[in-house]
Amino acid sequence: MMNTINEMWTSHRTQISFTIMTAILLFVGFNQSWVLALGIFNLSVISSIMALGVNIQWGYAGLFNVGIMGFAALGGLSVVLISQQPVTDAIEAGGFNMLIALMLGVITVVVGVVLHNKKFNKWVVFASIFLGFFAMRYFFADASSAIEKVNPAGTGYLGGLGLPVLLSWVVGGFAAAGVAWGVGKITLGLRSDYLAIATLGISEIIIYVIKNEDWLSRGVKNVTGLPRPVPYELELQKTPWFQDWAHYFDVGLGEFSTLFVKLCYAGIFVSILIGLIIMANLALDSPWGRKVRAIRDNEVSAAAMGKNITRQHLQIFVIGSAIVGLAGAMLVTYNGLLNPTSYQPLRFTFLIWVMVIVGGSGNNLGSVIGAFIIWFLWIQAGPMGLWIAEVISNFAGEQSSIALFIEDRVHHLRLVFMGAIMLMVMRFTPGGILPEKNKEL
Amino acid sequence: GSLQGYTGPLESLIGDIHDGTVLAASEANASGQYAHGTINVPEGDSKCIDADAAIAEAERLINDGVIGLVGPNCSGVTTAVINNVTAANGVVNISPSATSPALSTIEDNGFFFRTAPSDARQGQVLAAIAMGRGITSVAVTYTNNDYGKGLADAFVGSYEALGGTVTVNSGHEEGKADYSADVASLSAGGSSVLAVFGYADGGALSLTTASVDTGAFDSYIFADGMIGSGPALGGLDGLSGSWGTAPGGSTAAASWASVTAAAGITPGPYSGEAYDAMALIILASQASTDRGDIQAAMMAIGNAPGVSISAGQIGFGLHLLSEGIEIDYDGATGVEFNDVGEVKGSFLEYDVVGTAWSSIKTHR
Amino acid sequence: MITIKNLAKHFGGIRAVDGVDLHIERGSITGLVGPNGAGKTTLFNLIAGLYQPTAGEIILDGEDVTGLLSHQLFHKGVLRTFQIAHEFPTLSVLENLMMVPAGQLGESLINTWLKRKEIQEEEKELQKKAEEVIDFLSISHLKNERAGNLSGGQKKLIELARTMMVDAKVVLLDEVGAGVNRTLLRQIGDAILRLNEERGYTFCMIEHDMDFISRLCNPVVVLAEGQILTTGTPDEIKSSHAVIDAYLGQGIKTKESA
Amino acid sequence: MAYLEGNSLVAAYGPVPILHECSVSVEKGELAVIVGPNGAGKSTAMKVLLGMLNPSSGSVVFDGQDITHLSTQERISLGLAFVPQTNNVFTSMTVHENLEMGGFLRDDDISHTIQEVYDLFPILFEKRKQNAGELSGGQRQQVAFGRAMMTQPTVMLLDEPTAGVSPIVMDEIFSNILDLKNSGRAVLMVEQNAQQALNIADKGFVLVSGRNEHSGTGKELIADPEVRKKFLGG
Amino acid sequence: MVSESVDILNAFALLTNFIIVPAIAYGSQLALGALAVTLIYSIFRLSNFAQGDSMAFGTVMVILILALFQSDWANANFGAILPPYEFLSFVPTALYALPFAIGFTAIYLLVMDRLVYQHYRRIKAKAINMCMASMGVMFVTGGLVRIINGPERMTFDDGARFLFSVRDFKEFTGLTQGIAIKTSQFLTVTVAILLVAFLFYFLNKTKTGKSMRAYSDNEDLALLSGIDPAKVARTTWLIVAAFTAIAGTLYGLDKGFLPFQYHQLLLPIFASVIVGGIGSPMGAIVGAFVVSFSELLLTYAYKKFLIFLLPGYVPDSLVQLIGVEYKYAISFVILVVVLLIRPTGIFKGKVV
Ligand SMILES: Nc1ncnc2c1ncn2[C@@H]1O[C@H](COP(=O)(O)OP(=O)(O)OP(=O)(O)O)[C@@H](O)[C@H]1O
Ligand SMILES: Nc1ncnc2c1ncn2[C@@H]1O[C@H](COP(=O)(O)OP(=O)(O)OP(=O)(O)O)[C@@H](O)[C@H]1O
Ligand SMILES: [Mg+2]
Ligand SMILES: [Mg+2]
Repeated sequence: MMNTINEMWTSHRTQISFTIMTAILLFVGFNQSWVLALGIFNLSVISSIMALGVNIQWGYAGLFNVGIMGFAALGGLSVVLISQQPVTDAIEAGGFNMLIALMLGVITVVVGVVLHNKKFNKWVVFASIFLGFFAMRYFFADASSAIEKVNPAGTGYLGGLGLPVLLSWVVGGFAAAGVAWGVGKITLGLRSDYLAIATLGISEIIIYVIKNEDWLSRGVKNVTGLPRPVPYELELQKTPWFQDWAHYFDVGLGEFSTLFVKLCYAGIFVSILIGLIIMANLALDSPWGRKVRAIRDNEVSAAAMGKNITRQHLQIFVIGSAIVGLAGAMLVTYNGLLNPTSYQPLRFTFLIWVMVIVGGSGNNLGSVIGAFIIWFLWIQAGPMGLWIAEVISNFAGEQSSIALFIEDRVHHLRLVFMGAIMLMVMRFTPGGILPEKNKEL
Repeated sequence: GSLQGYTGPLESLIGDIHDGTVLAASEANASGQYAHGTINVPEGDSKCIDADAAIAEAERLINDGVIGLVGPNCSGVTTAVINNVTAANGVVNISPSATSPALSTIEDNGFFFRTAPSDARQGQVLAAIAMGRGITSVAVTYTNNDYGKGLADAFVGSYEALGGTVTVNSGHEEGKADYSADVASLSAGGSSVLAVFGYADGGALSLTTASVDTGAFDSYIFADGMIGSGPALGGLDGLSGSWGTAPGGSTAAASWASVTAAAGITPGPYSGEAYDAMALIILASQASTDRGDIQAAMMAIGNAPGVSISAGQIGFGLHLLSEGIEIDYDGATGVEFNDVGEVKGSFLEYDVVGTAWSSIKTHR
Repeated sequence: MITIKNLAKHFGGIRAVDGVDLHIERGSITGLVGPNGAGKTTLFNLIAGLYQPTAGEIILDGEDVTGLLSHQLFHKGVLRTFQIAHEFPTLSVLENLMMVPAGQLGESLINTWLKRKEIQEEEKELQKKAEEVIDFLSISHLKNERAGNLSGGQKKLIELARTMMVDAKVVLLDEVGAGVNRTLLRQIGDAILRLNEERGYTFCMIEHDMDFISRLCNPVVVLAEGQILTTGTPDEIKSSHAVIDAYLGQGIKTKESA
Repeated sequence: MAYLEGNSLVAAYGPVPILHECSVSVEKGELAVIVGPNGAGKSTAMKVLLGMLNPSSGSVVFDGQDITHLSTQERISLGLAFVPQTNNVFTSMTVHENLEMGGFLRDDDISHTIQEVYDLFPILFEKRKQNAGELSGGQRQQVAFGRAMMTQPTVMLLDEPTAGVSPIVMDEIFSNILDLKNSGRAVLMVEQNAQQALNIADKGFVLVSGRNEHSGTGKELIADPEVRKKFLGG
Repeated sequence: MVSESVDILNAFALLTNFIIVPAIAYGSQLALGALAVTLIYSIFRLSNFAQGDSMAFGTVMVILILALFQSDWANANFGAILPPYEFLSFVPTALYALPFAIGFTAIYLLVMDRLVYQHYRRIKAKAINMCMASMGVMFVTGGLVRIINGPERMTFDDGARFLFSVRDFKEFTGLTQGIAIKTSQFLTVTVAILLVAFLFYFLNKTKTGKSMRAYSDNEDLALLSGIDPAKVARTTWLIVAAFTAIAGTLYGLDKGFLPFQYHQLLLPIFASVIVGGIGSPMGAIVGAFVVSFSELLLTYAYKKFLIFLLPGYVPDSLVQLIGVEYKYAISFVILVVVLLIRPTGIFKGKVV
């Protein structure tokens, strides 16, 4: 009996695990609520995309990127910069100076690089950068304080370009890719853990910039009310055809509108996810994928076989980061707000890593299932902890000291819970739930 | 429902807030006056800084059938929850501790309330007191989130307008391992007074401790987040001459003190606000548990005219309501809403005497 | 073909290669022998671009290639094997070989989405070629095995097999024979001779098996302590006293017999 | 019953067995050599004898005691020593520390044995403070051999100890192996330098695809034309 | 003339008080945690994400033991030694509880090893899998810490707080700028020096230490040399437990105990380990100081210092290289720069 189950599992891992996950979500839908189930589903899909980006970097190329948070935040920032309406007052107050400052910044960098490449004395290079920096600083300080003074409680930043929000997702991907390119150029010579701490550092730097450069991102004061690619609940509730539908399905108007909006998002997210997975799988299952895996296996030997390791790593780093950036933009759009304080390594970097590993690194579908499981736990560990507390207090009596103690600490039980389940999943599926075929454990 | 940041950076403040909500609910239950049976308060964890988790939890609570939400605590996720969940679903959402000025103007469809006053007001009060005390130059450190930044903006704005100088104005991150760099650069500005806008057991405390240890400043100005129950900043000595403000000072405060004393708990920051938030939802749902009706009733119950109800009188209030008599809930903090559903709030000025807080004056 | 001038590589105080001048003739099979730690592998690593020399220069077909990286040297036609096998453990034996040829259409990411057809054709060709090589080394039963699961000797065969996947100007073989069964090694020797004669490959090989060296190589270069001790035909080398003392020895002696 | 023997061993890494009823044995004061094509299962047989891979059937007997179910560690403490074919030195430790680790289980003074190893391989003395990972291939083999000697085992198992070493060192290693055997220990060795090895061996096993194809004294095997042609390269 | 030299003294007193003393203390605190991380890494190839929370666990054990002897648990102040034992209070009381806390921490870590890590070692899992498992342990440990002791802040009543305070210093020297050194700072530095010396000696000179290195280098070969993996694991966790509990307690003495803050210690600790060169005890220490000094030196506003140093000159800005908001960002920039110059850390660490 055990054996047949085992065999079934080994031969049909993918089908079985996706079926189980669907069943769990359906269960949530029927027993708790469909809004919740869909909410979990949507976030899981976004996380899947992020995990996919990481999987491409780690699973394909062994690049240990612990800066996921930074790239996701760049995606988020792009949403603000592209799709928010411009704040005309602020632009009048400091937009011009800011433009000059930014241009000076760019010129300084370009001049620095050119001088360096032309092998000028390093002091000359240094002096020119120094001068450029102070010139920039001069305009910059004026501009930023002028911008931030414009209605600080309401705006206090430049706003965005007012373009369609879907465009901002693409831009988010490109922004992350651009930064990844620069970062990769500098740090990809580093190995494993050293690369990890470098990327971690860079992601922190990105977050600090977003948090502290108020003129750009409103800093910690958050940007809210971001535009959506789907209709607003409150407007839906007012349209007659929608009311008819709600009536037809016999669902409360509020709930139905929420469901509807979430379904629209789900449609967009899932199509993006499927598109990415198809592309990723095609690539992996080709000479390109073979080259990439060979490099991961043994760099010295791959170099001796004529493969340019650095270039390959850079390509993969950029692509993976772009996907993370895209997911970051999707997330911010979905939440309707950019909240820089919420970018915490635990949530945006390590949680995603756990998804990749639990799902099975190197396997794209693995990242998806990993994302679903871990996100589900992240959300449902709390209720599970509460439920356990309830069981205990039923068992030991409502007022017993142990029940009171647990009751008091129940919210910390979720941490224990989350950890324990994670450990269990990893323990019983070494190599992940859907391991890469032919993979070393 | 109660949606609080049980885990995450504010976890250590939540105990008091949680106590406040529980107190109000059990008081109502004990009175037996509630028209719809016993009140159950399902809990959700907003994690304070994880908007996605907070939204999911809010959705879960709402689908569990809560009639209103107390929480969340942190302004960022509060915004997320209002935008994505409560306004859309038409659920009253009343935060006991989100004080960001930005929340005043949020498009909430009228469903968002708060029992903590906006920081814009506290900034003005602090600035006025500081000038009144003859302090003409300060350094400012704020916890780098929308609460701290908003408060610092408000304070610096009014203080400079009154003619004061701010030598250094910088933020500090929560939960970091070491704050001596912050202290060093703050002290280098040359001013002898430091204004601390942060959390009493967060980074601000570490920062203040480090500052006191190195003798960087002579005295300190504290905002509400730093002023709690018990000895000032965990009994740190070397704070004498320092002062601060926190919401309070209403006539209602005495009733709250006796309620907490009776329940045997020590009130902490925002616990009164939490009590009021819960009480308001309970009272507003006495007539009908329809979520829309609750919203409609909130303003009437919170504001005059009506029989004044203070902390410990929830049962009485419920009774009056079921008799059809109008009430004006004042509760623990003297609740009075303005037209966007925020309390106007009054502030108490505290002095540090030895290692204890001593309240000296009310500012309205 | 390859001319090495005064090449040196120092690791801290250790002079692994210490001023070597060497000329590898086009179309020759040059043998490189010498005691353990003489610097043979280090010399290969320098020629193949894995290490950067401390001093000296390397000239390939009249072009200065000192300081180029290994992947660049591959494209210039320098191929090498590793003394300690460097297989790609998670790739199958077939894939280990198919990844070698440069400039494959399917190695470009965009093509993997747009030119599926052409890539498939190309793959067929490659696979055919790889299978021929595998057949020749009599490991065709292993073609779908993960290279990481191979035995020690089989891994060495993969090293050799990879060099047979492309047309190289010069192939550097670092002890392909160590750990390989002697009967098979004989066949490998035949293949090397054939590649050399029929396709004009240039070989340079490190080996400790003097029979193997004598059968294939001319000239033989003896390296000791980072410097060239002598150069000559195999017979000259075998009879040189200096070489016997430093490298070949006098045969087995035991305490009792001594 | 031989001093150390593996009887009808069947073993596998995955679903497919590598060893099929393979048997090898060695007596005290005897040198036995295993030869065979690449991938025949020689190293696998050694691993089974050492307990690094569990056989699905068959037994390992040492000094009259069935040790099939003992762990590697327990077998080592019984007096078995092994030089693996690959990964046989501690790369991040110095040569000297490598030798010290060889003598880990001994409580007596090991400096004397270390000196013996240095006398045998003078190059190691020169390199004693260098990390083993920085050594050349042949130097590593010498460290590996020296490490095993440090344990002063009663049975020495060697997997291709001479791969990659120069002729002069190969002679040293072989003569040392003869010394070991003459001092009453049992030596079981896998070799691809089969000619030389069988020349000095007391007995030999030819393994093909995990099966015993031939066995006999070293001289007999060398003399067998089929064995010569198929496995000894000439 | 006289006043000028006094001003120079003042300038340096200022620098010492605000930069050197805090940086050394903070650096030592990081170093202790970093030593544990680097040890675990070099033996098990495990980047232990649970380190911060394990330190919290060790500290909670100290708190529990102290609480056993005091009724005042709820009131958050520990360690006031009651008469007639007040003569013991020349060092913080927490130190008396420390040995027992180390014991409990060791038990906890060994249990976790048995339940979690042992399995991964047996199946020879890749380093990353173990690293993820440690993240699971991190969650569990963090949860346990909060369940046992709640998430609130606690401060130790740590005996004599100051070796000498700012006022003492000013009175003694007559300078206008004071220097304060806390007992806990002094303790931390001393202990850090002792422990790194111990670890260095242990790993490089003792047989057990060498066998641990051998095990981390090549597990199979270690087995073949007769090294007992179980014993290596045990010894490692014992040492780690000692380091962890000591590090946690000393940090708590200086800066108070707050679970969230301990959890956040992870990042600077890892940064220290890696900048120093992962796997190298010396590197852990040096890395920790690089991190702490870079935070302080680069964000310090030198205005006051310059006023003392160059009499008559009053800079009109703060003379600050970069705003203190960016101090963590800056310390990471330093890390990246160090790594670019020395890609495997200052002390040439391991690379997997
Ligand atoms: N990375 C390194 N660091 C320090 N010393 C090294 C390093 N690599 C090699 N050496 C030293 O350089 C010398 C030459 O090594 P090399 O590997 O070139 O020898 P070899 O001639 O190939 O020997 P073998 O026949 O044993 O393979 C040896 O003494 C070795 O210890
Ligand atoms: N870890 C492993 N997993 C799976 N298969 C393996 C593993 N190790 C070896 N094999 C297979 O077992 C067979 C025998 O391997 P073994 O190493 O015993 O050969 P060998 O006789 O020692 O060969 P060589 O002379 O080349 O060292 C080979 O075909 C190899 O592919
Ligand atoms: Mg070599
Ligand atoms: Mg073998």
